[in-house]
Amino acid sequence: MSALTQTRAAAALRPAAVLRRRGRADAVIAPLITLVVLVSLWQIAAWASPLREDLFPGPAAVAAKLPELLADGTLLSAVGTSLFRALSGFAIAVLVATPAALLLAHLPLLRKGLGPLVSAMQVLPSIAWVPAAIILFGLSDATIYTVLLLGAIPSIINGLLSGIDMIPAQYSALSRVLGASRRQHIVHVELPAALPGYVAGLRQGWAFAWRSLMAAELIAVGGSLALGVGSLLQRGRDLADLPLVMLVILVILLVGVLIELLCFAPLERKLLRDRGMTRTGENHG
Amino acid sequence: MSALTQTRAAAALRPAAVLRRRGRADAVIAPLITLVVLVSLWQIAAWASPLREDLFPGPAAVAAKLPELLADGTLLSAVGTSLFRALSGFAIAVLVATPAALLLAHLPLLRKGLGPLVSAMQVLPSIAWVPAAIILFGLSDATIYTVLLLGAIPSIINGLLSGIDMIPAQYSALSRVLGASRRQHIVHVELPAALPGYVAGLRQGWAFAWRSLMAAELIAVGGSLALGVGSLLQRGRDLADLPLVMLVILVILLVGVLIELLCFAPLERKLLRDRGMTRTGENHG
Amino acid sequence: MGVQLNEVSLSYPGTGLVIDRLSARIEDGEFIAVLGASGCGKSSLLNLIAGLLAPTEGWLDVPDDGAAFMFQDSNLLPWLSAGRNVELALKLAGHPKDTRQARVDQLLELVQLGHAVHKKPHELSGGMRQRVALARALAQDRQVLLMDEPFAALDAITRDLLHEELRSLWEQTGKTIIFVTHNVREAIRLSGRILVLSSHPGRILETRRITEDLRRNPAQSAALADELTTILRKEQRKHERTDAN
Amino acid sequence: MGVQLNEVSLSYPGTGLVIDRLSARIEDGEFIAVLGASGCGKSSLLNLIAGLLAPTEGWLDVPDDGAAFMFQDSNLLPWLSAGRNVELALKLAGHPKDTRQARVDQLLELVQLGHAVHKKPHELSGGMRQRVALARALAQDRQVLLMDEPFAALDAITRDLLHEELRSLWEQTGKTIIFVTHNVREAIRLSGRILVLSSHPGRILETRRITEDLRRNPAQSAALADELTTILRKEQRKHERTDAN
Amino acid sequence: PAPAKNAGTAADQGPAATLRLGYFANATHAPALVADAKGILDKAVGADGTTLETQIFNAGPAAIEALNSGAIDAAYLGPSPALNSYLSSGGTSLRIIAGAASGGASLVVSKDITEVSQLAGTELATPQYGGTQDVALRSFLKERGLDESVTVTPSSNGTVPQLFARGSIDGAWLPEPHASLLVKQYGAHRLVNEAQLWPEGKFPTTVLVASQEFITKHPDTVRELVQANAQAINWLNTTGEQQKLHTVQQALAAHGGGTLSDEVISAALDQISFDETPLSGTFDTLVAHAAAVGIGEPGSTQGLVDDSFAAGEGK
Ligand SMILES: Nc1ncnc2c1ncn2[C@@H]1O[C@H](COP(=O)(O)OP(=O)(O)OP(=O)(O)O)[C@@H](O)[C@H]1O
Ligand SMILES: Nc1ncnc2c1ncn2[C@@H]1O[C@H](COP(=O)(O)OP(=O)(O)OP(=O)(O)O)[C@@H](O)[C@H]1O
Ligand SMILES: [Mg+2]
Ligand SMILES: [Mg+2]
Repeated sequence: MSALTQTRAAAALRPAAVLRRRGRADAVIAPLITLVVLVSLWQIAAWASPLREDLFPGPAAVAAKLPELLADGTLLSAVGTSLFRALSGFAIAVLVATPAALLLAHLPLLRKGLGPLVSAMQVLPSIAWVPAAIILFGLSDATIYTVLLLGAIPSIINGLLSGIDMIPAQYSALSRVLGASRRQHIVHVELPAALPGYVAGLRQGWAFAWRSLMAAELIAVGGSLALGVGSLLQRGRDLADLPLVMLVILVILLVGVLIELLCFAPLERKLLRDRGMTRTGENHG
Repeated sequence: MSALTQTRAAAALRPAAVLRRRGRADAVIAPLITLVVLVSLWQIAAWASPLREDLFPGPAAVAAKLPELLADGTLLSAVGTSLFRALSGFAIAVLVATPAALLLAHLPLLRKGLGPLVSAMQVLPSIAWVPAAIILFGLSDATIYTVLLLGAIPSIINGLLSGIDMIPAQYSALSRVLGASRRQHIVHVELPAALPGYVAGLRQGWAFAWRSLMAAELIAVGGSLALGVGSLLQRGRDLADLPLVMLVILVILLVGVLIELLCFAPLERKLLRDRGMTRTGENHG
Repeated sequence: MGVQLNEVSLSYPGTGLVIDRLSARIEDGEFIAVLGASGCGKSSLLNLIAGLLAPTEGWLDVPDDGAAFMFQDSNLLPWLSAGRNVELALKLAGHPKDTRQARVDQLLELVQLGHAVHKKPHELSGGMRQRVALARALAQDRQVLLMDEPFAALDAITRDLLHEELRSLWEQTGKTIIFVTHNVREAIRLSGRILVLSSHPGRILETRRITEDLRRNPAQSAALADELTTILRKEQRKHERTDAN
Repeated sequence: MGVQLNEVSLSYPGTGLVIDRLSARIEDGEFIAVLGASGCGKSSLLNLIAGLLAPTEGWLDVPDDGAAFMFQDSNLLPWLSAGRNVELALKLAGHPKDTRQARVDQLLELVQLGHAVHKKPHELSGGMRQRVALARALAQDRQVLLMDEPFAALDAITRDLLHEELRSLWEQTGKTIIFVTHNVREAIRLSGRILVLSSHPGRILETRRITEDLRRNPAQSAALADELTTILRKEQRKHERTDAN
Repeated sequence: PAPAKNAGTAADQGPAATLRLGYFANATHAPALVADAKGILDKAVGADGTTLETQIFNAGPAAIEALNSGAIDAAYLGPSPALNSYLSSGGTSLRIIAGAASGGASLVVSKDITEVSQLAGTELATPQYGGTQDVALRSFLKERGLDESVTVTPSSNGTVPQLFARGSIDGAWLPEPHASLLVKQYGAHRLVNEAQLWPEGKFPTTVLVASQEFITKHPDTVRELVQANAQAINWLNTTGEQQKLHTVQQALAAHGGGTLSDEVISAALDQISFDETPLSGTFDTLVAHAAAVGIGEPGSTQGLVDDSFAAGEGK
């Protein structure tokens, strides 16, 4: 017998509200600390690096770019435009992909026939769709949405499908025994059971949606199509304006972090907690 | 009492080898049928469409392009180059992402700090990395691999993380009780338990790897870097050669379908069968 | 509207023949107990009757509306609270929305879990989960009720209580109940007929009718219990001998 | 190297106090049975001893190398065959590779599952899974062995057999065994001391020593069983009354 | 409203209701920038009640795709995308209706290469495979017997400076302002000015194209567009250095392209000459060059240039 045992026990999962509250604070503070550390490292690297400043701009050079872009509203409107397109496009993608995945899951032949194609469409780069989309829809938002949807939908379909595949067989047996119709089975058993896997698929689908959007926004920089973040990034590249490129990267990262912290992480945490699981890897020692 | 009951019962899951063998044949025939149907639809659309032939080439026009590209070996060597890059890059990505995900899963603070960043990096378009990669590595395969890895790694990390999150808490309890060290817990319990979710993540990671590769291959279209499929696609767009674009799209789809049918689908099927689950959505009615 | 099995066989790919040409006729309103060694095929038999497995050979006849089934593991949906798990069964059985909550409360009271309506399955103890599953099986309200070791995880007191509830439910509703148990005394106490299954492969080894008189008579009950135990033990011995060969 | 609990309390966020200032001292080599109503906190108590939960208050002392634990649900790893599940325990306990297969076969024979070494958990019946879990718990070979209703899913014959095996294992190895059961007779038959837990919150209601004499004497055993049942029933009644208030 | 298979059946339908014009936010597109920014275009087409819609593109392929789909009617483009589209559509997609800019492409190399002969063994970049500069470099090398010893790496305008800065390439054949950017900010120098290689030093850099369908339906609008183009070019050629720079920079900034320094833009403007004649004679040479270095099929440029509108400008 020893004190060691006691420490082991104390380190175990403690079902206390205290821990959870501390966890919440961490979730905000930890990313902030990461941010500070990364920016510092970047600044040090910029000082230490033998590269010319325009090739490896430090945080200061990038920050100096900011007022200019903020002043004429370019940056904010580009972020607004892209975010609106990405969110609305993602919503449409979810609405299309979910029933499609359910169809594939319930019609084995359809899945055998189209399933591999869906996976293959995931690997098709977004710009492959651009010529076809422009010819069909011209220079309209429809073109941009087409490229975005073709990027996001296959990924969400695959996410939901693999979520459904992982449902324990006993839940299906339960559904049958309770006399659920196929629709009831889907609504009350299949979708909720597949939800954790589905959310993982949604997160990847969101990434595909956003990246496809960036590709679509390279088509045009202005005119009838509003300027998006993707156009801004391309402009920075074209003119070898690395501070602009970095700034856009940072903005995209910021948007990504915010979407993750405000949408996916809480959603996932709630889902897992509902099922008596934890998210943070605290489950072992 | 009625005959209906009996049909219901007969439609139920029948644990017979016969069914499985039929399933295998379907898995090859169904995609073939899909292919034939899609090509026919395409040909009909091309005939019926009022578009100029150079804007909407039919299967015949695209097929006519094939001998020429095959003759000088461009197509095959491009596919070979890209496939080699994608597979080797993907392998590296898996080797890097897996320990990274495990670290994040086991160090809660690290996960809180870097987790959102990893998700954010997923949404960063691959071309954003190109300037930095070029400055660091010039026109070498290292540049291409950098872009590919930065595309694939975050996705695989997230896949494995969500696989780990979904592990029932009871398995961790078991590990503790069996006195597993952290390494043993990971090897014997955590990784196998997370495997189905992990494979779903790998599939998405593969898609990211391939798409990032296509973006990376736009950096240079020949010269010192071997020509890849991505370069070929861009060349088709540059030369307004839609048959070439279509041909490349078809080749990418073909590669995607083959990878899915030869790698991911069998892998996933085996994993699920090991755990007494089925993949094909035959589990209900 | 009873259940009829006619020369029903079942084999699993890896395991081989588990149920071998089993025939039985269960009348409407009968209360049947199934006894047998662990792994002899009792759960498989219930799965066949519930239509969750198809027989490899033979045929069976069950009522059109299927059967209510209480699984051996509680099989609760982990994202629903105890109350909602029961409510789902009511909903899928077509109960109108406004009466459901009251019925849920009533059923959970019946299994002594009135206080746990809002608990998620992972917040329940093993026996509590089993009782929620029991409440859910009762909620289905079918003519045939299949129960796979419904009281295995319960303490003696709670079990006694639920025995009484189940008996009175059966008397009131005239349901056809088929239940699997490992407890010979439980079988005698509750059922009207006991089927003893052999193992490897599963056949009906013995059928015993339990009369009210026998049930009321402690000495006779004990004798029957001993007799059934001996039958089961002999069957097990036979296997040990065949295994050793 | 026994187990000592000192004023240990445990509460769950949603449920409140489940174990209330429980103190107990279990000597090295004791065979303890824990009885109590469903949901009273028996599994929680074992989790505390195994170090899987930390007490909200109080402290406890267990041997350095922890305890072997047989969970209430079998908790087998679904991707490993029965044999591999047992082997994993041996491996993690540090058994050298060359002796493991023989030990696995031996343990599975012990629980009557020699023929099922290569079966995956989903191909096993409920009782077979529980026996694999038992074999795995024995494979851990720790001084303290915690068992949560180890025989609940087994038929009477198999249970008798395993009772004997467990007794002789205890006699040979002098392990400290703490097991939870709902079967009062089982508790009397196996253990040297019985702890009866109250519920809401869990405290020790009664402690009874079982001597060899008492165990051998059927009449005395039956009397004790009745007495314990009465205690449990009274406790349950009390709650019904408090609940009704 | 994509063009039908047999476009051009519809006859003259008078002035168009809208003219949708595409161009890049780029120094070589200065005539478009000026015509748009100073309202020259608006005024020219507005007289007939035509409204103007402009569209800013990043690259030739997307502009061609938009033109093909009918999403725009006319565009300022580099000659090679125009040529590619014309040839691959069998001469039905578009016509060049005027010139806009000529000159302004150079081979810029690192300081230590001072003679063409020193190029042997180097690696040179071009902005795009099969593009104008790519073909120019390849045929330049071939004529000098250097095609075996020099690696040509088609990359993109934006990637070249980084490649050059870290020494991955020794130089690049680039259009303006990218050539000037390399010279002014990355320490390169001009080894060859493409103008030296052409008769009278003139070769097309930016041309004005319109879809054939639009030309057939709305010749009047096309004429007004060509006139506006000529006016803008006239303004560019007659305005003082400072004001020209200022106007162009402002227009660039308005479309988000204004992040290059005045120094670079002014050097670029010096290199480019603005000229509304379409330089019809050069296109066959371009095609021949391309065929000679094995890019694309030889094809006829007959009918590519329609200078009837430019001719009418003389009045
Ligand atoms: N999916 C399956 N695949 C292969 N074999 C199976 C499967 N399910 C059950 N079996 C085998 O069938 C036999 C009967 O299993 P079943 O679950 O019906 O037993 P049981 O009588 O309910 O036992 P218990 O009392 O232990 O619950 C066992 O030997 C088991 O190994
Ligand atoms: N994770 C949890 N969160 C909240 N409450 C819990 C949790 N686990 C158990 N409980 C509650 O604690 C009490 C005791 O549970 P425990 O599993 O210890 O009972 P038990 O004595 O093992 O019962 P049984 O004999 O039915 O297995 C129950 O009322 C249960 O609802
Ligand atoms: Mg069973
Ligand atoms: Mg318990």
